[in-house]
Amino acid sequence: MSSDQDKLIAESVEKALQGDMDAINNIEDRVTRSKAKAALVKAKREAKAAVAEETPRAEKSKAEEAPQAEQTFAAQVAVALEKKFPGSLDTEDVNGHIQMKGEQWYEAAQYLRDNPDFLFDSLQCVTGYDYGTSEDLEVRYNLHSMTHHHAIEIRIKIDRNDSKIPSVEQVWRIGDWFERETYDMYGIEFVGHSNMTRILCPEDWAGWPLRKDYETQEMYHGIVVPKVKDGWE
Amino acid sequence: MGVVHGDLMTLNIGPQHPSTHGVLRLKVKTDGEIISEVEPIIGYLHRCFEKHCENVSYEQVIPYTDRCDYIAAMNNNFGYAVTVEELMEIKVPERVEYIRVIVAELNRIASHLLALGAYGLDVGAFTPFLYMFRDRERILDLFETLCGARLLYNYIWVGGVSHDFPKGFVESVYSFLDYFEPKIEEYNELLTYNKIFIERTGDVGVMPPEVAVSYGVTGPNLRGSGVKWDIRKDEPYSIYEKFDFDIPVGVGEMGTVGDCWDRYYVRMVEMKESIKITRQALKGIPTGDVHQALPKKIRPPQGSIYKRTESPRGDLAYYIVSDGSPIPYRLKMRSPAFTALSVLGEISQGWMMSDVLAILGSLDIVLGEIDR
Amino acid sequence: MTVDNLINWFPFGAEWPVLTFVTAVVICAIPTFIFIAVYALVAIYGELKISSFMQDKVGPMGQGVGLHAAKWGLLQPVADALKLILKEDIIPESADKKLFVLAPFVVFVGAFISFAALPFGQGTIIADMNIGVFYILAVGSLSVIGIILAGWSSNNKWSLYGGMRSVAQIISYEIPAGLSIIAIIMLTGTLSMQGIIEYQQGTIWGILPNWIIFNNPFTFIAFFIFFISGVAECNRTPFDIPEAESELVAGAFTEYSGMRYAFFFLSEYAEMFVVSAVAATAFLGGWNSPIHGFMDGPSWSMFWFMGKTMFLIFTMIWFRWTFPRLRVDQLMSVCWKVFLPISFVNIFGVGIWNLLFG
Amino acid sequence: MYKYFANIWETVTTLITGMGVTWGHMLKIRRDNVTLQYPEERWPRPNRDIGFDFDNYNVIRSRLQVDIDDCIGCLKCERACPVQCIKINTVKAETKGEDLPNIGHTGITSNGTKKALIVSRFDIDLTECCYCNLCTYPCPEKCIYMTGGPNSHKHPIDYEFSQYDRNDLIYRFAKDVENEKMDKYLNPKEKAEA
Repeated sequence: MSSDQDKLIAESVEKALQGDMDAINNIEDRVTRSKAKAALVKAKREAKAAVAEETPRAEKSKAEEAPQAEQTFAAQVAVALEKKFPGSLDTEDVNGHIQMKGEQWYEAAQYLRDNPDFLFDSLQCVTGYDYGTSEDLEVRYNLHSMTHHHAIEIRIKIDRNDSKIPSVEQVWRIGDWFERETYDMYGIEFVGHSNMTRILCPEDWAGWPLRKDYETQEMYHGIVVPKVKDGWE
Repeated sequence: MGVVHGDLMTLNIGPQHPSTHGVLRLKVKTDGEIISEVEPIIGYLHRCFEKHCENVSYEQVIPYTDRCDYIAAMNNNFGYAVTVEELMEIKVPERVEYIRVIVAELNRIASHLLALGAYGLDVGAFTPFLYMFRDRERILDLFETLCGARLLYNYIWVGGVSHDFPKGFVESVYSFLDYFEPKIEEYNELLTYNKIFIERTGDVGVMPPEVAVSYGVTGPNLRGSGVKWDIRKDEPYSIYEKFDFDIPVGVGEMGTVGDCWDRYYVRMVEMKESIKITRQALKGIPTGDVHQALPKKIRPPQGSIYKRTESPRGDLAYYIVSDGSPIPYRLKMRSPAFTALSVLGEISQGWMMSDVLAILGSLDIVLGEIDR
Repeated sequence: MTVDNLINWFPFGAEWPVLTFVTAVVICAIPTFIFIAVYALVAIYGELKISSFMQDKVGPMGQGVGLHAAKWGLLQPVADALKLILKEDIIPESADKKLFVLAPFVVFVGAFISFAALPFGQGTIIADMNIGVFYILAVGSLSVIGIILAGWSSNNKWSLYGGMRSVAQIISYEIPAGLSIIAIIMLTGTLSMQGIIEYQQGTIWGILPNWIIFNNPFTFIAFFIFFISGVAECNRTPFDIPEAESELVAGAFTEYSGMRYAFFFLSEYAEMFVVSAVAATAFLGGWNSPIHGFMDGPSWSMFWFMGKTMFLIFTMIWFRWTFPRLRVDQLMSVCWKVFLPISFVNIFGVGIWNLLFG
Repeated sequence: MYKYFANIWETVTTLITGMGVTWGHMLKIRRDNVTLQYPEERWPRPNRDIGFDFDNYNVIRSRLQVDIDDCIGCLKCERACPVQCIKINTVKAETKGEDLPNIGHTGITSNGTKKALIVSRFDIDLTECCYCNLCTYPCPEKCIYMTGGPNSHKHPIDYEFSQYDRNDLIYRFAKDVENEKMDKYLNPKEKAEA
């Protein structure tokens, strides 16, 4: 059997190299087919090595073009924010998103919602983010305008040990639940929120599950939290 | 004559209750039959989806996305695959795009059928529920021949789909659509235009567009409030811009714009639009290899992406942060049902006991997606 | 067979009047109870099958061994009943135990004693009272007390809701039902059930049976008002707000299980029978044959009576599996804003009609 | 006043329309019935209008099955599993592709691959399995698969495998060898010395 197999593989790989992929795809036996494909990859690798250098460059230039169109809008918003609230931006560098400081976030949020140029009337998503076990936390807001159909992402870095940020619950009502969820998962406290409690985990859950330094509790209400299944290791 | 104010009674609807669509608890303050405050308490179904995702590779996340919105698993897979593909800059073959649209629209029909049927059940009509399940079952049958699974498919992969259509699948879908289209009329006769149903849902639980937008409500619920917003049209992903379809919006035919009946009816019309899309896609489906663009190893470059897709419940978005490893650094799912449920407290104040459950049903929530 | 006949038949009637009376009543009561039980099994089976057929399924089809042995699932209701009887009887800790135990029986008694005045056939009636209709309407509302007892004593918020809703609903719907009956009594001039049926013998113009429903347009409307009010009194969909399984879990009966729940179940079906029987008697000619002279007479009378009653019960089941449920306030407004004014117009109309053409 | 009667008229007509729908379905039950009598009838039944033939299946999801004779112990399925419900232990064989009848080990798979490893443990916990099928794709020997459907020639469909005890749902596919024999094979020298 195996000699037949080898022969078949060799034949189909040759055909495939000439551009007829069906030869391999038509092999009914899956094992033989996968072997043939592996052989094909091996054969192609050398041929590709020379060509490969050119393609990434083309891709890169494309990738650079796309964000630039977006950058203009994000930059516009950033400029407007800087003008209205001087010193509110964390970095001048706008790369598809705006990096802000937490202090004036509530006012800035109101401004973004009400300014006729932007009208970000919908808060799409609030994402908590952890840079690492002993680094900063971050909150990322995705805003969207139902009128102008444009979107922006705003990021606010906060200190890990003193994670406080103004709440935007009063600006976008959905902020209520999104912020509770972020609090639940990251322990980021939203100052000014009317009901800053856990939403998904139980009230008495210990720790902030999505932080990178989170460790599972040993026990919860007298129930041992299993780490590894019995007899599975 | 003054108004007598008695004490309010606190009532827990759920976590075990016939019409909470899962394990949801509504803490309700009632004055007799009148509801004065509703507070949804969620988290009973929390399965740490986001934490799981930080521990499994990109392709292994797909079965987990199935289990978020288990009613429309195809759309969840679709959203995730599209997001990762955009992050990795993969261009998938034409045929794959068509296959994805066909299965996603079929699943949208299945999901709406469940939503409408369960809504009938919420207001006390049992039979429409079973009729709709009968037809939903046919879609599940189709999916079973396609990928083996009936509910949690793991079908749409990053860069492709797990299998090509089996023999005769296109004809089966055509025959299903031919069978299904007249059934919508039957549902309308039985439930939609039933006067009792209209009395129960028309003018009830009105959600004004400003409230809906501020609460981040999306999908059929937002369109029921008269806002014409559909990501398939306004921010087309995949190949939705190729198809010709309408976005139904609520017009307040049986009451005020944004009432339960509008939300219900938008879903009913949306099924027709889905049929339209599916027919067009079936007609134009090209040939090709569905596994052609499957990446050998999914290792997206460093970066983050926020991508929205239209699931049957609204804007389903994934926020993925990649650190260049084969495991997502952070994956956040923005679930449409989460935002839809948050509006319940606002729009059900002052209605009656029975109305609260009618409003809850009209929001079409899936607790698996809310709690994740 | 009436109680009176039995009492006269006993040889020692004069010496022991009380004993004779009690014996006669018990002799009548036992077959009635058996009748209700058997009828309930049939009705439950009918409901299972009809609802299934309407929903594109076939319902119970037991084919295995044991209790489901019968073909087409015929023994399914028996199995259900056995299950309910054998189940553990749970009384909640904080319930008012005496009332909790009492409630199902009060509900059942209300439905049960109504059977005393139902005319099953020509001459087959337990007690042909001269106030028959009035009696049935009166004892029919006894079940309200039972339901509110159940709702209150369960010490459960859902039960309380169900009980309160039920009371408001049943008391309201008594009124249009009663007013529709009044329109009939104006025609027949008697409250006796047999008297009402005897009034309906013969034909109208030799074609239509001389039933009160066909007597004039007002009685035609009165029939529907009476029947729908009757559906509401039985707490059946679309008026099942006291139970409302998607809202109130099981309403007043949430805390009941086993035998006690079976009694509520039984009395619901018994009440359906009573309402349908009264509607058949008062509007559809009772045990009269629909075609004059065809299959007429005492031997067929029971067949016609049961046939008409079962048809009305089927209609109730049909309602249940087609309609959504009304809301509490809508239920009330249907009663007070639609049925009540129309009932008044009906009484007036029947009177005028009777004067002009009667 | 007009509205009042129009309302009543609308109610009556729409309700009667609805009743007509259910009535029609009741009469046509023989044609419309969509249910099966489950334990007696099972799902793909060719003479019923619902469901499909086995031939039409693309792929199936049911119980996982492993042809242990073909398994080369490459651990690809274990790595692919998103819920870690597969557990494989392997031992290096002394000679590649040699049969070891005393522990029931076959040296060469049915595809002709010579095995370098002995699979001493292959457990699948089907209480945790999420039926995502991800483990079956990478298998180079096609030896882990879901039963039935297109695979029915290898193993008939098995989707009803309920048990009274959770532990019975852990399927152990490795050859049931007594520990002593295995130990003997694994370290024969130590045994001999002892």
